Amino acid sequence: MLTAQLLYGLTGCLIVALGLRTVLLHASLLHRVVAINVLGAGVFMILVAIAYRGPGVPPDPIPHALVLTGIVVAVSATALALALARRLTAEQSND
Amino acid sequence: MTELVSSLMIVAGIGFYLAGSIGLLRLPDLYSRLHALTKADNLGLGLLAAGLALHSQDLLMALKLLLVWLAVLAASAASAHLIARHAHRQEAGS
Amino acid sequence: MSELLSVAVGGLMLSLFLGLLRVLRGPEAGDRMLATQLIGTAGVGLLLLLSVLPEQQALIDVALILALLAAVAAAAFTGQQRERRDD
Amino acid sequence: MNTTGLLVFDGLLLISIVSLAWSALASPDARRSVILFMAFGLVLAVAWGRLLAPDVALAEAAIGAGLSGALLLVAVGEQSNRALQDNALRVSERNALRVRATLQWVITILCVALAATLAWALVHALDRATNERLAQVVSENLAASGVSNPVTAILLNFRAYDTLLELAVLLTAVLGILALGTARPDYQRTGPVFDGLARWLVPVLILTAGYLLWVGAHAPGGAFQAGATLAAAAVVLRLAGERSIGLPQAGALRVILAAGVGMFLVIGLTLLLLGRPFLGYPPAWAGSLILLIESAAMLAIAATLVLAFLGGRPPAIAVNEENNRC
Repeated sequence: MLTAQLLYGLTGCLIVALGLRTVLLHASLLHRVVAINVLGAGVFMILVAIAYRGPGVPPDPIPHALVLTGIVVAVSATALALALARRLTAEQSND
Repeated sequence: MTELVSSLMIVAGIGFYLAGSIGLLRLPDLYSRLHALTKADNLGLGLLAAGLALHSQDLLMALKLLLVWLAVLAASAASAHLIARHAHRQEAGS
Repeated sequence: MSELLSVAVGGLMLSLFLGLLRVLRGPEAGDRMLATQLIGTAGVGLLLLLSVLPEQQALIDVALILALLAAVAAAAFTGQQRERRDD
Repeated sequence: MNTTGLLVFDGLLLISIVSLAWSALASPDARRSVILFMAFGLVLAVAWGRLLAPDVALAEAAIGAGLSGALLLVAVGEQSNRALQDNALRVSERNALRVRATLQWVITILCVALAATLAWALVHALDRATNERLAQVVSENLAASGVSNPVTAILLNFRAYDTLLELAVLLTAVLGILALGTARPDYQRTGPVFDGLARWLVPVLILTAGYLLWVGAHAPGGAFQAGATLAAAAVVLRLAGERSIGLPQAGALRVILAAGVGMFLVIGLTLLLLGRPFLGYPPAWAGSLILLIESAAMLAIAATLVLAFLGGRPPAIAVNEENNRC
């Protein structure tokens, strides 16, 4: 086990928990969308930490491919969530 | 000799970066912070890129480093102006 | 050379950290955006320094994208939408 | 760099990351929270570079720090304009959703427990002798994949199914966006400095997108990063107040949105007809087929992200829909 793996991995766990707490507790939709993105970044950090093999050693490419997929799915989910939030605000102010 | 020049450039570059950051932190308002930041940082990055280009001794790398510096130079000049004007309008508006 | 690079990485990290304090402190959105630009430039510098390490030349590309997209974000910060006429 | 120096570097980087995440989540003001999130993305890109993950760093720089930030900033701007008009609505919403203090504590404790469980699982996973079998299989078969960048080989060849379905997820998201409403209003022209910025930034972004698409075969890069960079070019044009931002008209736009999934399916089914497994490229053709799929995927991803930035149907499509509804 490498120190760097552990440091970045544990920070990832912390960020996941912080993000999840805000997703569950915050009232504003925009804050929640930001929080889901932060949560995702924590997951990515855990995966990239697992892939790391030390300085000068090529890392494991499989978690990197997973994270890459994750980043793209996260941005499309964010876009859809923002479109939903926008429609919601429009419906509410029409009432 | 090249090594020495390259090292001096990198150290000087970092010096400018730090000067810019201290300015950003210490100066009293947005406009003066802007003035500290953009000039110092771009010069810092330029010196750093030039030092690294000398260090790498590779023409392609040197060209890429030049491209990165030019991109940062043009982008940060424009975006600093836009941010300042935005802030100015907000003040005038409120 | 390697000690020099370590010192340079340390110096840039310090610069980034000072920028971070301004991002956290604000007070206006413009101040935070400006400090974000500083973090971007320091990040570009750090990536360039890291790209000297063996097998890491691709980090120059990352630095380029970081620089270009930071400008896009600044533009999005300041863009003004036209007033809607129909409402 | 020596070990202690590296440790100090890691420590500072992680402190920056956690404090940015914390303040982005804790800030009461949405715009501030988005700006802090963008700074968070910038520092993350450096961290990915540090962890020798340049592919991820590229995607983070293009998407995490750039496009997501732009999407969120525009949404915040729109919301705060509205909020000025109907502040009362927001207040009532806030009261309705205000959670009781006890519940807050319960959720906080559960989140701490989750973090502890994750940390425990991580430490155990790292502690066991690293199982390198999968990574070995990748490097053994890399020569037959048609590309020499292992991440591209996984995404477009070894696990091409996953990427096909990922593009389907993107397509679903953009269909949702198209169904939900019309595009936001145009932007005002903002003067010579912005125009000057757009004049060089747009072509450079388009060129960079082409470069990333090409370089993805043997170095970090590929369709996702290229698509995001291409979308950024259109976003800059839109912010500069241009009315036409390079999006094709309704019919062609739909074709492009489906191009990623479509190209994947066409190639996969053709291979099936030729008696090969679905998406099992013949090694001699693999490189060209991957480039073909990636080009289509880049256009689809770029169009999806641009529509996401517009926030709904662009005017031409919107008019069609209105006619249908009447």
